[in-house]
Amino acid sequence: MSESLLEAWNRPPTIEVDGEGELLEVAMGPHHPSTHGVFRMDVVLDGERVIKLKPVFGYLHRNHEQIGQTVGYLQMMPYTDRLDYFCSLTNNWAYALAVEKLVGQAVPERAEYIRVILAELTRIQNHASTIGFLTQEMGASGTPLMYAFREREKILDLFESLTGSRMMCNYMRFGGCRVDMTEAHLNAARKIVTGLPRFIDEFENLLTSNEILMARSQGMGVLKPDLAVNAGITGPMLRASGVNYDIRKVDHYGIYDRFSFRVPLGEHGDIYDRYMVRVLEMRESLKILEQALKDIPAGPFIDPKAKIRGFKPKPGEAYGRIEAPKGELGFYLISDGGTSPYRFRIRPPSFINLTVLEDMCIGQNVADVVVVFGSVDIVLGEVDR
Amino acid sequence: MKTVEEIKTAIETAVSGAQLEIVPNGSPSAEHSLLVDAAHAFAAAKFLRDDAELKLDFLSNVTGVDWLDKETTEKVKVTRPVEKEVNGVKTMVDETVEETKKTVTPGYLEAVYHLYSMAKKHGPVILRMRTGNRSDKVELPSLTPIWRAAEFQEREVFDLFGIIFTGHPDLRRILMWDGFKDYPMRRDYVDPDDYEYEPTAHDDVLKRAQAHLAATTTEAAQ
Amino acid sequence: MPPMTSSPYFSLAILFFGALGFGLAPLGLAWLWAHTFAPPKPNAIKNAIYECGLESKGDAWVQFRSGYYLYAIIFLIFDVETVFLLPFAVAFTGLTAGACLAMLVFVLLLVEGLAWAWAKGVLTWQ
Amino acid sequence: MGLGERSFDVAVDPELKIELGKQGIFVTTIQELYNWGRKSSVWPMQFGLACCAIEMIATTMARYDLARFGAEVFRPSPRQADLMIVSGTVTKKMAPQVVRLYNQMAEPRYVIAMGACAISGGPFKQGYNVLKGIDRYIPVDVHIPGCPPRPEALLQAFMTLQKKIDEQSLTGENRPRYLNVDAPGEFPVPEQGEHDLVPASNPNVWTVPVVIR
Repeated sequence: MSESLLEAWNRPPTIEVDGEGELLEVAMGPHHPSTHGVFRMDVVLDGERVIKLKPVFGYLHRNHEQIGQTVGYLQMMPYTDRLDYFCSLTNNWAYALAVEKLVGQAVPERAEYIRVILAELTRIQNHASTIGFLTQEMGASGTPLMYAFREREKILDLFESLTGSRMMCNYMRFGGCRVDMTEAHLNAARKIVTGLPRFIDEFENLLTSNEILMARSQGMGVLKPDLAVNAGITGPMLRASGVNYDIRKVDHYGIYDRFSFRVPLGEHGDIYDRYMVRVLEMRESLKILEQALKDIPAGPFIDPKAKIRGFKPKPGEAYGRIEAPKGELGFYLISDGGTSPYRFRIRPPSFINLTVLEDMCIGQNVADVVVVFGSVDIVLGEVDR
Repeated sequence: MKTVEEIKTAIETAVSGAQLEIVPNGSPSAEHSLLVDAAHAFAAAKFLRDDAELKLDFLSNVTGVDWLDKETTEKVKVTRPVEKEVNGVKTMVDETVEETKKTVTPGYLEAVYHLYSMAKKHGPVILRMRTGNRSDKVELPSLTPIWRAAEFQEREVFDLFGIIFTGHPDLRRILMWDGFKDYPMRRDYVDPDDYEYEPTAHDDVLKRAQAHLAATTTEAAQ
Repeated sequence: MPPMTSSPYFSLAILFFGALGFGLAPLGLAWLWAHTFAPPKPNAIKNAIYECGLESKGDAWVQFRSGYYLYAIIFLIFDVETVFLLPFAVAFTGLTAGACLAMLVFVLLLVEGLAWAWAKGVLTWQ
Repeated sequence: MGLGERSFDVAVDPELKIELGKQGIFVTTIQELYNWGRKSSVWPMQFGLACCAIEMIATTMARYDLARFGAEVFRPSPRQADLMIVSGTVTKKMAPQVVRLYNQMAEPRYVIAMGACAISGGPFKQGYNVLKGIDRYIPVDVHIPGCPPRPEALLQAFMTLQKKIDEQSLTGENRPRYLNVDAPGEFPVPEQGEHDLVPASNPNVWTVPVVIR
């Protein structure tokens, strides 16, 4: 990478204004219908065009990391549900993976299968909700969101009967899961999985060839592949720019190697590609689910000798990461031999995916900023931690 | 992928004068990290990104860690000449005396970078940088010009730990409000007391509740 | 002077005042209700400009780009045109060929104005 | 009972009302009509903070359907809303904005503190940036415990709020805040000081809870 590349994509492009009209400073502030929660963008406008856009964070900074350093390892598990409150099971899995790496804990076969099944179900309901919110920001006030939430309710029913809570599952433990997935749960999961392809087809018929969606999203918020890599973008946003990097295939964590599934890639890196990548990822998750539900083995759902409560890992550190629906979610734990980690760090995919928000929005109209922001798919609990 | 030792030698050859040190990692994950001195950190990082064989083009995670001053007391045998009465004659006899020696190793702030390669699909290489001490020498070179991913994360480390990243394009507080003065994630930070109420109060919440009770009763007494 | 009730516009007047009353009566009732029951309690924060929960800095009355005025002027073409086309469309069946020709000339004149503006590139937003 | 003497709180004799109802005659007082109108169309403000906001959205969706209570119109601007659902953790950085939004809502306005975080800081109580409950700065009408409370709990909160609105009297001593002149209409917005919010709480809305053992 040449020297010039160092500066080229380091700063967002600036537009020189020919001084005709005055610039209007607007705060699309913490309380704004389009910001998925309490996120603020200070936008400088020249009429309708965006000249500068400065994101402001911290309105939901709930101090996960400081609490993580005071409470024990196990007591931190319910807090991980509240990080990305759409996908509590993948958060649990990432934290469990990090601690298992820290203490060198093995996970039995059945627990791995249960983890894959629940993670892929979480991915499907997250992508469906994201597309629902994205189209709502494009003006389809609520109809696609109703479809997405109708499917999400079915999946949440399964989570509730299995883990006891709809959104805050607190299900994984270091070395397996808290409760076994009985045959009834597996049949419920099979019923959901058989119903989902019809839902995705219905969703695609409603949205994919819709002119308004195409007009509002094709060519908008384009993200170049090398800027995406350098800015640490991960998840569907990165793959929509054409970079083939899916941690399920790179790190080979869990038992993803046993399932045959493809990683969808986009070409232009615009909003329509991000929408398509999420729809195709839902279909790939379905394939994984079918294979996992078919050959889930019997056996212990947790390693009987696993130490769960009040254990003291040897001094050392570990960084465990998984492919969360929003990108690479990682937990970095430094232990000094105590019952709670010395340093508890969360690598938030949504927070880092917002690094290039300004690059994508400059020069577009204000209405498109809302759609570009929706396509990044962030959750404030994880952004501000 | 190269092991940490090979990467260490590779950096030393590429960046002349860089003092590197391997920090062992006690956990079974055995991801040892490379401690780089602040002066050559920028050049070493740029080498790691541009090297054809490593190509670490993806900075996944930037973490701030606060290591407090450590007081280590150990028993040490010291031989010291002592005045002794030996059968009526004062002679200097050196005698081994057991003493507890308190050594205070100064604390420091640390920035940990996790590097991966999206091109070659390998990693992680963990890079560590340490500041002089925890009070005045807290500058570290910013790696944002090399990896744009570090921009927000370094601002967060500055906001919560107080490490000043020189060369960062826009170093402001990111999570706390701008008027906030102290660095909340440091180990010695005491958060303000605002009537945290707990029906079954314990340890510091109980102490604060008793302090409030005492304050209100004395107020009532006046 | 014929009695007022027999003139053709009388029913129109009743209709008009009826509509007006239907519109204003609830507003009047609401104003009366609020006036008697709910005392007004304005304060500085309540009357401040709402900007997403923050204090709004700067002023919104800024000078916009000139491109916007051109858009407004071109909108005028369509607006005026439809105003004139309305009576024409209503009485269209009973008109002679000459009236149609006159209206055609009128429409073409305006379309020619639009074509000139389009050619000058006013419509394309840079 | 002409409009002259404003003694509306003389309720109608219940048995008489039922008797007349059987004959098809409907008797009511202006206060009942007024409260019935207001409670059946409480418009909440679109104000999601954290995880509870997702449960709030799930409540408005097809399965739990908040529309049955006349409250599915979520108004983005505080000027058109009369209910603020504080759904999620109120951090110290967000507290001034929440109080300013409450002030900018038109009277009569109500607050539902949804979830443990809005009531008392919830699981994040030890956080340095978390406000220990929104009732420190603004009066709260309905509290919903839970983390996050289920959609049914939010529906039950709406029923509680509707019962509360129904019992409001137009005149007399216990008439609501917005109806009597000397009740405080303005709730001061806290400043963000160097270490904490200044003032730490609004004295005439929140008092220190004294634990009586």
